[in-house]
Amino acid sequence: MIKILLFAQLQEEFGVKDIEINLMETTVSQLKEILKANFKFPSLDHCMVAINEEYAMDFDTVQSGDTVAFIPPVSGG
Amino acid sequence: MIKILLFAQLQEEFGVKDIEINLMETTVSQLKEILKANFKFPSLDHCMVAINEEYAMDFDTVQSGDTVAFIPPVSGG
Amino acid sequence: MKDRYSRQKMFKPIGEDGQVKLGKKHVLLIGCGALGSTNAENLVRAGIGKLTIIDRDYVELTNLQRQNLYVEQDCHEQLPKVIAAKNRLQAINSSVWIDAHVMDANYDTLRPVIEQQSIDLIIDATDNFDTRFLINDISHKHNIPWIMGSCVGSTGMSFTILPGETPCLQCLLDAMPVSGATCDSVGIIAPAVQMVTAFQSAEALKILVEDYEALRTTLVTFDLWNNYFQTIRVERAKKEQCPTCGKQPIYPHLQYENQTKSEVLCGRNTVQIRTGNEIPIDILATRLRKIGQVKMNPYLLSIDYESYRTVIFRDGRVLIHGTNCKDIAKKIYYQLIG
Amino acid sequence: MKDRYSRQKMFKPIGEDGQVKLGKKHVLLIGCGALGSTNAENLVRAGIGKLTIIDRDYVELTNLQRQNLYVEQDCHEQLPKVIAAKNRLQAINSSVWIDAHVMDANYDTLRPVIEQQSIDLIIDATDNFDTRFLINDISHKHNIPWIMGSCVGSTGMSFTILPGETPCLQCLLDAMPVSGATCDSVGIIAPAVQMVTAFQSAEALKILVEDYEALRTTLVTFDLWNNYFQTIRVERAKKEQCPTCGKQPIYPHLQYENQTKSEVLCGRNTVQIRTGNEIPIDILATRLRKIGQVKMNPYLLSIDYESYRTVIFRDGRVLIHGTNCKDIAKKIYYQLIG
Repeated sequence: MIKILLFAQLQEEFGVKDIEINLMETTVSQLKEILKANFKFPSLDHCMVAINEEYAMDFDTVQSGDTVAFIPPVSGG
Repeated sequence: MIKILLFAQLQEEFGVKDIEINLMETTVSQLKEILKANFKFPSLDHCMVAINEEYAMDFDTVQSGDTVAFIPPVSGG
Repeated sequence: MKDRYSRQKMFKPIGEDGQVKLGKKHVLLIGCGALGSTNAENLVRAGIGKLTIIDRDYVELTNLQRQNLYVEQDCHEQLPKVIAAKNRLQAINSSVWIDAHVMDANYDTLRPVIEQQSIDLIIDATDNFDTRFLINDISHKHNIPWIMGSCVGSTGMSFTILPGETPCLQCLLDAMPVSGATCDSVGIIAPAVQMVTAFQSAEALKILVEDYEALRTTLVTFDLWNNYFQTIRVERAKKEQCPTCGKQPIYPHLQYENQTKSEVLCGRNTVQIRTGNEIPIDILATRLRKIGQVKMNPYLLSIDYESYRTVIFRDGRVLIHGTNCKDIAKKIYYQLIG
Repeated sequence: MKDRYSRQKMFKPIGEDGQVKLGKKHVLLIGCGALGSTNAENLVRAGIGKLTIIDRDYVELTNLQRQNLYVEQDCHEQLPKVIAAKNRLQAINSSVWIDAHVMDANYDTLRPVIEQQSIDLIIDATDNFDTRFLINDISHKHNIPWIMGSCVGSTGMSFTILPGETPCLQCLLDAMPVSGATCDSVGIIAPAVQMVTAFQSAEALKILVEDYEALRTTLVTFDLWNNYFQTIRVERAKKEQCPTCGKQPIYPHLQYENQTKSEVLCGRNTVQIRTGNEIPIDILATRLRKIGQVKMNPYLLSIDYESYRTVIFRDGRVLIHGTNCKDIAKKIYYQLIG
């Protein structure tokens, strides 16, 4: 089980604030593809991604038990 | 290894803000006794204690790998 | 779009409906120092219906470093805090009803405020545990949610208490803390205040727009200088035998014999304060040595602080020499003992 | 004890020495909206030496819900934000030197501010990524730390950037975000603002008293309504080839061709803004439909917002019809695109 936390406008785009996916292992970019395929239009490409509170790149591995946060840059101030 | 986080005035009383103790298993009240014996006068008795971010009682068990927070009530406002 | 609350109504969990609800709600804010200032400002800017504020103190120069509603002129005029606060709050939002009381918050003074009108939420912005335990009992007796907040140095904590659902302050702390660190003994930085009020005000908005699902169920505590942050699950702290939120509540802090009492000692320019508890004067001594000359013997501790000599007896009595005013004496008492 | 900073000096990591240091420091604050107001107030109450504030905007009714320095009267007078801010800040602390500039923050306007005096810290309180990337380049070229902050809805983030040590904004975001959610399109609640400023101001105090050890090394992000909090370790994001903080910096956002430019189209009551990048108008459309009438074809999106018609071309050009004023046009542009 991989837990996905959605921040800011992603919550609205997905219609939920977190998602659990039953996968043993994948990569960040595969995870993005899965989410894009299963949910209508998420603007995931420009998000920061953190795995267990550590900055992650597209090629990084995500394993069952990990928490992945998708954090879109917000510009308000 | 048990990690101990000290909040508020405890940092000043202990002179440090966190402590690591090499123990496999103990209880909250034993841990307090150990700290009282090894450090000069800490006012631990009136603290809230949390083990891995869960409220803990004196009889609860602390294991190697746990993070224990000692949180004294602060009254400022 | 030209509406002053437009950015708040665009926030989905509030929306138009939430804004209408906010406009009908009445919040009781106890204390108008650092936490009180920012909480009051947030609620008034957000457009609640009515805000009742209670504080016994006046504005001093040392407040300005962190108490957002006050300016230098308020100090020069020695305005009571709630009066200075009300002036600023009405300039911010003239459509909110502000009810300001210059008075000590105790059960005698709070009772009429609570019983004569409907109150949707109590926010704790006090500087002492006496009053927090009083609020806790009032909250449960009258079934009003309250939001605890406290801070000192670079640390703080907040917890939302819903009567009948969450553990209460008594469950969490067991006994009245003998002495909490105070801003007047170990200092305070403004960001710690704001972090606590950010939590308190967010929780307040959730309660006032009735989005109970979104409420934080954890106790949050942090240290901004040392970069600590903990959210503590506290469900298991709730006690069936709790005298405040348990099955047979007795509301101990509403009972006369447990209240902290003060009396003027005639002809001595002294006020005596009597607490219900012993005071651990040796723990206190370490802290107080930093802010004044401390003398001690096995029975009492005395300290010269501000222009008063304060004598603290182990058995729970405190004498403040140099004043005939109970409010001044209580202020000094809570600054020293917390 | 009667000193106005006494509670801050009692806080050990600041102390007397830290207070003296604070009094000699100069902070440049870019933006004086929500984050800017609270940051400015914190620094002025804390007693820094000099605060330079830059903002192009004036006070409007919709600001009052969260922008702490402003009152209804400032709206009625349509005061520029930095002027209203300076009035309030000087009433709060007459001993701090406030240097207020009513101007757009771009490299042409910032360059003299940076080059003619010594600046110890830059605080980001802007509402758009153009300016954040500009600050990022200036920070590295001139070796000045900066503290990023942004917020929207109930969420926010902050990160402290030290040239030569931490990853920079360019490392973290790779490319300029095409469009960040703005307070004007999805709303904002005041506690989210205060949570960001609590982090920013705490970090500012650490830098100004030179307690670098205490600095937060993580990027912090939160959602107050949904009770999220993450502190993200970002060391590995630092890139050797980064055009801003890498081995051979070219400071791309200081170069003319990459700057967002605006020009008045004579006789058409229109301002044209040209960005360096493509604009993903389909992503934008979803968000903008909530705040105005949107029309679209494969090449462009048009929206009626406030009293302006704005046409956004996929290739990066934007036309704002209904004004000849570049500052108004930029404001609308950043409110829509972020």
